[in-house]
Amino acid sequence: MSTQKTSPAVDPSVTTIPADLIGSGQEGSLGDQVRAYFQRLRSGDMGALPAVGGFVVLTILFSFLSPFFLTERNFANLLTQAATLVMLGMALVFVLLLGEIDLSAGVTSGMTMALFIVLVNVNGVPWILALLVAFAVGILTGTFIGFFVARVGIPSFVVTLGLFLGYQGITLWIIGAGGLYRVQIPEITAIQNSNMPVWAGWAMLGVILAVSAATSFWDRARRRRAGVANRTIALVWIKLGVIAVVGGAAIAILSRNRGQSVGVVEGVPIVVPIVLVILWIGTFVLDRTKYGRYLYAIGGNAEAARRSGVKVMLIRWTAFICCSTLAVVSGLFSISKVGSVDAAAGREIVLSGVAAAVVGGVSLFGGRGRLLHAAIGALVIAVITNGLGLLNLPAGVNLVVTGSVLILAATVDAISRVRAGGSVLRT
Amino acid sequence: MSTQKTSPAVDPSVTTIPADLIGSGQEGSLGDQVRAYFQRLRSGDMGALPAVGGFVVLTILFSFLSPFFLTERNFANLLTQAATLVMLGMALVFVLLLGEIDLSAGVTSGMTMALFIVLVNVNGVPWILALLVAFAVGILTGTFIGFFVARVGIPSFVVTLGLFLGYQGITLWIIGAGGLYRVQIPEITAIQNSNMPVWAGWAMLGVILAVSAATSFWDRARRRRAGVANRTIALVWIKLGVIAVVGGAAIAILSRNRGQSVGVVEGVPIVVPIVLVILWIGTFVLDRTKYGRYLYAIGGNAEAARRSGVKVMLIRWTAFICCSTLAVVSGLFSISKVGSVDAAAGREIVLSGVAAAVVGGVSLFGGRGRLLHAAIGALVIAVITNGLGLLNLPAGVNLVVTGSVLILAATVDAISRVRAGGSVLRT
Amino acid sequence: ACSSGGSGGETDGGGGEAATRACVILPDAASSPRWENFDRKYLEEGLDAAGFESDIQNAQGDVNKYATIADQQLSQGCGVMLLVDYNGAGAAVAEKAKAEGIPVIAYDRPIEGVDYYVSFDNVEVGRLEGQSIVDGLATAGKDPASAVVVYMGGDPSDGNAKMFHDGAVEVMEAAGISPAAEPPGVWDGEKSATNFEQALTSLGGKVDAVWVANDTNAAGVITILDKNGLVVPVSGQDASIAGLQNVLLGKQTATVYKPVKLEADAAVELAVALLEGESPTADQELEDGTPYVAVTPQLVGPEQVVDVVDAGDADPAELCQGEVQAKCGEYGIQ
Amino acid sequence: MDASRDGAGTPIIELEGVVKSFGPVSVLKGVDLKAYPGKVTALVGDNGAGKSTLIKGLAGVQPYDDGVVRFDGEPVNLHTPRDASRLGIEVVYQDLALCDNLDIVQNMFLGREETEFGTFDEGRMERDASDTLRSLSVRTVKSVRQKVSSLSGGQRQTVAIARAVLKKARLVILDEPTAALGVAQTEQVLHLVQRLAEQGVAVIIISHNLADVFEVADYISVLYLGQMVASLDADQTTRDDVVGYITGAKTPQGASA
Amino acid sequence: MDASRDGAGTPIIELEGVVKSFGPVSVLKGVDLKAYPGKVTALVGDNGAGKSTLIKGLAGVQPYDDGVVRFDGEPVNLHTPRDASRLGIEVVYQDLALCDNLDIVQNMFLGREETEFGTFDEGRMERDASDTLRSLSVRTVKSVRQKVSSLSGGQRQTVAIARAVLKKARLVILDEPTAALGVAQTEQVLHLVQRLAEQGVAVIIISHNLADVFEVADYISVLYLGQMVASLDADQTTRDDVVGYITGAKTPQGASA
Ligand SMILES: Nc1ncnc2c1ncn2[C@@H]1O[C@H](COP(=O)(O)OP(=O)(O)OP(=O)(O)O)[C@@H](O)[C@H]1O
Ligand SMILES: Nc1ncnc2c1ncn2[C@@H]1O[C@H](COP(=O)(O)OP(=O)(O)OP(=O)(O)O)[C@@H](O)[C@H]1O
Ligand SMILES: [Mg+2]
Ligand SMILES: [Mg+2]
Repeated sequence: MSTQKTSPAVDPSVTTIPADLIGSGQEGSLGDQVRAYFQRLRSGDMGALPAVGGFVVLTILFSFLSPFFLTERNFANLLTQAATLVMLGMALVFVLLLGEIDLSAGVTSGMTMALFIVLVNVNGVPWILALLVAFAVGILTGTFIGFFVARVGIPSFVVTLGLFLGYQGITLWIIGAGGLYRVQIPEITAIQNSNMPVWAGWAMLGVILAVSAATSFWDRARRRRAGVANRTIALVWIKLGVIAVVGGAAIAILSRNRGQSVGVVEGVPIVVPIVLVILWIGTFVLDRTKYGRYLYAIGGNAEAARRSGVKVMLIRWTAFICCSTLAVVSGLFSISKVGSVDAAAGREIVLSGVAAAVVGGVSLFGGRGRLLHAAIGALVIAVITNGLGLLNLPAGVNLVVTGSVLILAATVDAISRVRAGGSVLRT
Repeated sequence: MSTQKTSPAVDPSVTTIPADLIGSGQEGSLGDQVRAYFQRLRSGDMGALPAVGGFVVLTILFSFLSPFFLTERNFANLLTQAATLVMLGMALVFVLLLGEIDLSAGVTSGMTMALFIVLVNVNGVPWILALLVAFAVGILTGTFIGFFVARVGIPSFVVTLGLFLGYQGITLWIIGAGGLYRVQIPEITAIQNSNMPVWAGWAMLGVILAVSAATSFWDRARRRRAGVANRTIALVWIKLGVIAVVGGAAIAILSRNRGQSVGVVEGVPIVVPIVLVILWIGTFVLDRTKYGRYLYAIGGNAEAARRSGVKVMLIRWTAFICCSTLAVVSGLFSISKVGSVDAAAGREIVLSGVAAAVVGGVSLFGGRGRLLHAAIGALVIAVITNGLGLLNLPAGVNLVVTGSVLILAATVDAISRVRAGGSVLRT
Repeated sequence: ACSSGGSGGETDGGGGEAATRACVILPDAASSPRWENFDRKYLEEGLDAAGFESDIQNAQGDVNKYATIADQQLSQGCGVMLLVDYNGAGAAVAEKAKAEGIPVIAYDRPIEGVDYYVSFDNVEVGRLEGQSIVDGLATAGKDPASAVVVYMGGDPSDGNAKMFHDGAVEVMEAAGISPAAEPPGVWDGEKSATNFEQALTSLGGKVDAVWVANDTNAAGVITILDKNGLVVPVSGQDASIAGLQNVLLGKQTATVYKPVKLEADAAVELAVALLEGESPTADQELEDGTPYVAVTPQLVGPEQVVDVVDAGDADPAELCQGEVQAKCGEYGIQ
Repeated sequence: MDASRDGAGTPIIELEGVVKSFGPVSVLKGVDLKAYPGKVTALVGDNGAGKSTLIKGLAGVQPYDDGVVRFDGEPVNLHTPRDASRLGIEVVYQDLALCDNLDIVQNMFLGREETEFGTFDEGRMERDASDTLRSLSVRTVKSVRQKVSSLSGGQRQTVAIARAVLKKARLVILDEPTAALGVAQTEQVLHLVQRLAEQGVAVIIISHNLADVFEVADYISVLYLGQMVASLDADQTTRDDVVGYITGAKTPQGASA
Repeated sequence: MDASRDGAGTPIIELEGVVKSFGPVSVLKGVDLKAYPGKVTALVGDNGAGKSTLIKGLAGVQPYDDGVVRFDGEPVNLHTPRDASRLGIEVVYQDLALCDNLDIVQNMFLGREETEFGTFDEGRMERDASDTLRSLSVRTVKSVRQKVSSLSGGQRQTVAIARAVLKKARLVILDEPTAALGVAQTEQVLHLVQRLAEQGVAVIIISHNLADVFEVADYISVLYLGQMVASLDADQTTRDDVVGYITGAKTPQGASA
């Protein structure tokens, strides 16, 4: 029996309370579960739902405004255009969960990419090696920030603002006389500009379904072994069904020829599986490992976490490393999309990254949010740019509309949370 | 007797504890007070002291690096150069105290100034009237942000980021693409470019001393009337003495002719008394009125404030109005210094404003900080730019040095707080 | 920090030692690599060679910093000021300098109330860009009037972006071209790529030419064109490495080359004359009577890339990388 | 039982059929409660029975979903804490709700600062604060200007109580006021409760300590799983009876109104 | 008195001359304390006497400024909570210290999660958590997956206690564990304390409720203004004696080592 670790001081037999009084919320039929889900929603625990709602509203809006919005081609556009911001938003989640911020995430991606390209183009370093150097510098950057925030105790806003300035200087120095370098590595260019063969897209869906089913059943088996209730199995089938239908639809759309000019363009853009894999690994770490749990705990109550024996300093420190490292990936997506690197690379994007996370439902004060939320938030922001890009508006109007839609999307979020019984502070 | 409001349930006579057991920390001789002050410092309650330390260190450093740093002229330069950031930092304190942020403060100043100048230059509106319009728009801006943050409940980061984008668009529309308007109003130009007569500088010092003495003695009289201890009167004299000596020295320096070529340049720059008056009024409101007290209370524990009957929503809302309004003042200082307004006005400065406040000791999480702290933090950041401006460094190096010095200044702050027994979370 | 070399000639302002310093303010480091990489170098070298001290600083795209730098330079004393305007901040500085009796040269961008103006003509740069589009269309055998041309300008809050735009439009309009789409202007490769991708989508994937304001934006546009297997006329400026490579590869029709050295040398010559107390003249005048030393920009197609290399403004080792190597041989670049 | 109460006059506050749920969880399922001027009403019940939720509704902090609240016989709306304090209701919350960044005086006077010409009369507030604290037998607080964050658990609780009795109220509600208090301080608080009642203030006190409850209470109301299962006269019942109601061993009789 | 203790074997933990101050405020002025395996040591004292500060030092949360701590007779350094938990010291803090954004299971297992192949074994944790909670007589918690922020005061306290007794410890320290608990729950916790002692665990319990103290404690140590004024055998002293020491009415005798 595996209870031996539980303190023997606890003697369940002395109590008169029936053993099943304290449940885990997993009991009950499908109907109970669905009801419980809606009750959770009503009580304000909405997750990314408002952001999804915002996304849907924007989609409907833009599809009325432009006949090109709901085309296969634009769908592929959206995915590749959003990739950079999705990655950056996901990177920032690691520090936002702690209630910290990384204003330098953008310039970190810019600086490491400048280094990468200059190493390849000017110094003739093999690109794989140069990429490793770029990642190493990204990790070092996170280590540097983490040191000052977690060890020395400077507010992350100040440290990363300092780095935001400093890295602009370093990028300027790296880029030097050339000013602007072309990305001439086919593998890098392919990330955002090439597509997987059509069969590979379907294969990917198969893998996703298989992994999803495997983890679900493993979880159920473990719970059964521990003797606690499992959710009704119908939910697993429903989940797999939804993935199959939604994913299948997306892949079907992307598998059609979307070439408008010469040649056939079809298949899932290569960047998509990369993002999905990182999202899956990151979510796994945040949800199922001690590291992730401790991130949430520190964000919720750092002192409580410390008293529970969590290595608060170490976790904080490494969160910045995760952030900087994923920021390098986002830089990679960016240069693949742009095809060149200049001295201003990455300067503008970081506030959008934070906004993406916040719009998706990640709390700036720490302790609440998931990677998927940031990804969905980034999609919302990307769809604004994408849709407006089809409308050919003057720059000023475009800015005003972008700002307004951002506030509007957040309003949808805020109001749905309040309706659901959220904030009591509005007095 | 004025106790009648106290609940009669409280009957001090039933207790055997001597009446003077609970003090107010104001008892004791000069020596006791000084000792208590140093103990407060040791226990981590350092206020702006680390920032002042950073300022002194930077001053010493730069005076070694450039013979021009410690000149009368450069001292006057520093004051006028810092004015914009000082105002913006002070503006942001109002929202930072609540744990909120206003990313749009910079573009609010830019947009209102664009409006102001276009009204004057293009539409021929009298400048006083145009200025009133600019302030009205500033107040409206704060009302708008406050509505969404306090009433609707959107995170201020998102609202003000949306506004940050939107106002860039509006400025563009007001100014027109590539547009540029010169400031041709002598009164506005004078703020940053003219000086008070020498006698007026000394008169200002007199007024400061008089006001300072008056409030001190009024406070003492009220405390005496209430029958509680007063700090030893020596402290009042010391305070007045310090003001007289430091202020006197500053005014003496500014009263010398610092013109290098044609003409005499002397006197306190006009912007200085404006900043001082706003600083004094703001500090008065924050320290001595209910409004200020409630800002701190909400920043410390919004729910506790609400339960105490504080109108949390209203206070939050108005804090954004204060911020936007003072941001307009900072815009005024900026155009007076720069002499023109363009479509990008105010886009860059806001992060520096927040950094100024944080470096000065204002907490990003609310509840801690004073206007003076932000002002001193802004001086630290301004002295970096000022000193580096004398050193003739390439842009890249300049950026790197600025970033590093910023982190260094914050490190001084963090370490002095830890030494003093601060953070216990570094495990 | 201050040395006193030079002839110490008297100008109408500044005291003694200060009169030997030339104070330069560059606008930013982001909109173009030229300021930090070339202007700084050539100006410094030129002034040094003439025996004068130079104080060159960059406002990093911040008008407040611009004013601060000016203060700091003036408090050390200047014999002449060479200002590259940034969003209008130059005018107030010029006024201040003149109040101290210091002659002011507006460099590359016009500033109200200065003594001299040395520049490439930014409107001319735009015209050349427009010309390259018109020529490109002609080569491709497209009728300008019916051609689908997308306009990709620079950040509209930047005054120069407007000049490039005006020049280009002037030429293209004359040729009968009208914009099929004109997304919001930016100085940002990524945004430019996204904006162009969306414009292209909304044009049903059909485009005949893209007017782009600079090489950075052009690089983003070209990536999208590549992705769609399109090769159409694309303009640009700055003669950056990537721009030149794109030109050699035939992905970009031409880039406008502004030989910084020419402009810098003209400015140095003028500054030295002023520092030595002379009152130099110029062959041209602006409308308001300011003497104007004009330097001509040059359109660089594949054949002219070699000129840029010869002028030392591009390193052939950096240029002739990967797929470009073959082209370098073709166009005689080593 | 009701007869004896009618002797106490009309209730100052009267709850009827009060209902409150948090999302799926229904916490109060139709609760009635009365409190009389000059009387101490104890509210007892198991952990999680809904006592704090009940009084948070009275304080306007978490308004009820349904039910009638009568104050002095008039139906009133308690939607915000300001509504409650306007009626003269003062509350000590179980979770204390102090601003850690403010000092003792600032916390005690939060929302009711003494001013003179719009500016604080700090001296007067200091004096009143220290008078009130002293009457609560606080011994280890050195200065009323100490930050609340540096206080011990009991000291914080004393500050919260002092805050509630600082101004004359008509109804004082204390949610486990003595939980963290020492022996002497507990005694002082119980005295204080009695003094308040003598002055005609209505007091509602929540406590798990039945000894304390029987010492001060005139009436005892027992909440069990969100329902009021008993309203008893303190001098006509026993500790065992009350424990029976609390644990659910005894079931409600007719007396549960 | 010491004779009777020697019978209890060597102390598992022994503090000698422990000193702690916060800036100007000297809170612990040279305190000695011993706790023996299988025995319950009660720590009592007035509000602000320094009890919580004393045990926070033992927990490594706020290290002492000076003094010696011996564990099993060996001097040890307690600089972080990890040092303490490595020695088998489990603590229930007065201010509870739970993460509001996590649920009950997550809080109870924080820092000691059950894993399998590096990933959480949620089922096992759920089961252990609900077993432990049930043994503490928790009645109103519906699900162990409830967020801690939605718990009542007593429920939170129960979770904190359950957390401390979940794993076998050598020394369990409880800072006012029953302050917010109902009658039945208090009883269960006192049982629990006795069961722990029977199993040879050393227990230090802080409480203002002297009835509870006398029910479970073997030894009673009294802290007065940062000094240990008495260390008594519970069965050789009386409530009045202890109250005398707490309030300072009685002054320390020779026995205060
Ligand atoms: N915000 C909330 N969301 C969901 N459930 C809540 C919330 N607040 C309280 N509850 C639940 O309501 C029930 C009653 O809580 P309440 O705090 O009123 O209990 P109490 O009687 O004061 O208990 P205690 O004696 O422990 O203080 C508890 O079961 C608690 O879990
Ligand atoms: N961080 C701190 N800064 C300054 N003083 C402090 C700090 N923490 C505690 N104190 C002071 O130390 C003294 C002892 O506090 P402690 O919390 O140990 O008391 P306690 O005996 O646990 O009291 P209680 O019974 O009220 O919980 C108190 O007077 C308190 O004001
Ligand atoms: Mg309660
Ligand atoms: Mg305590």
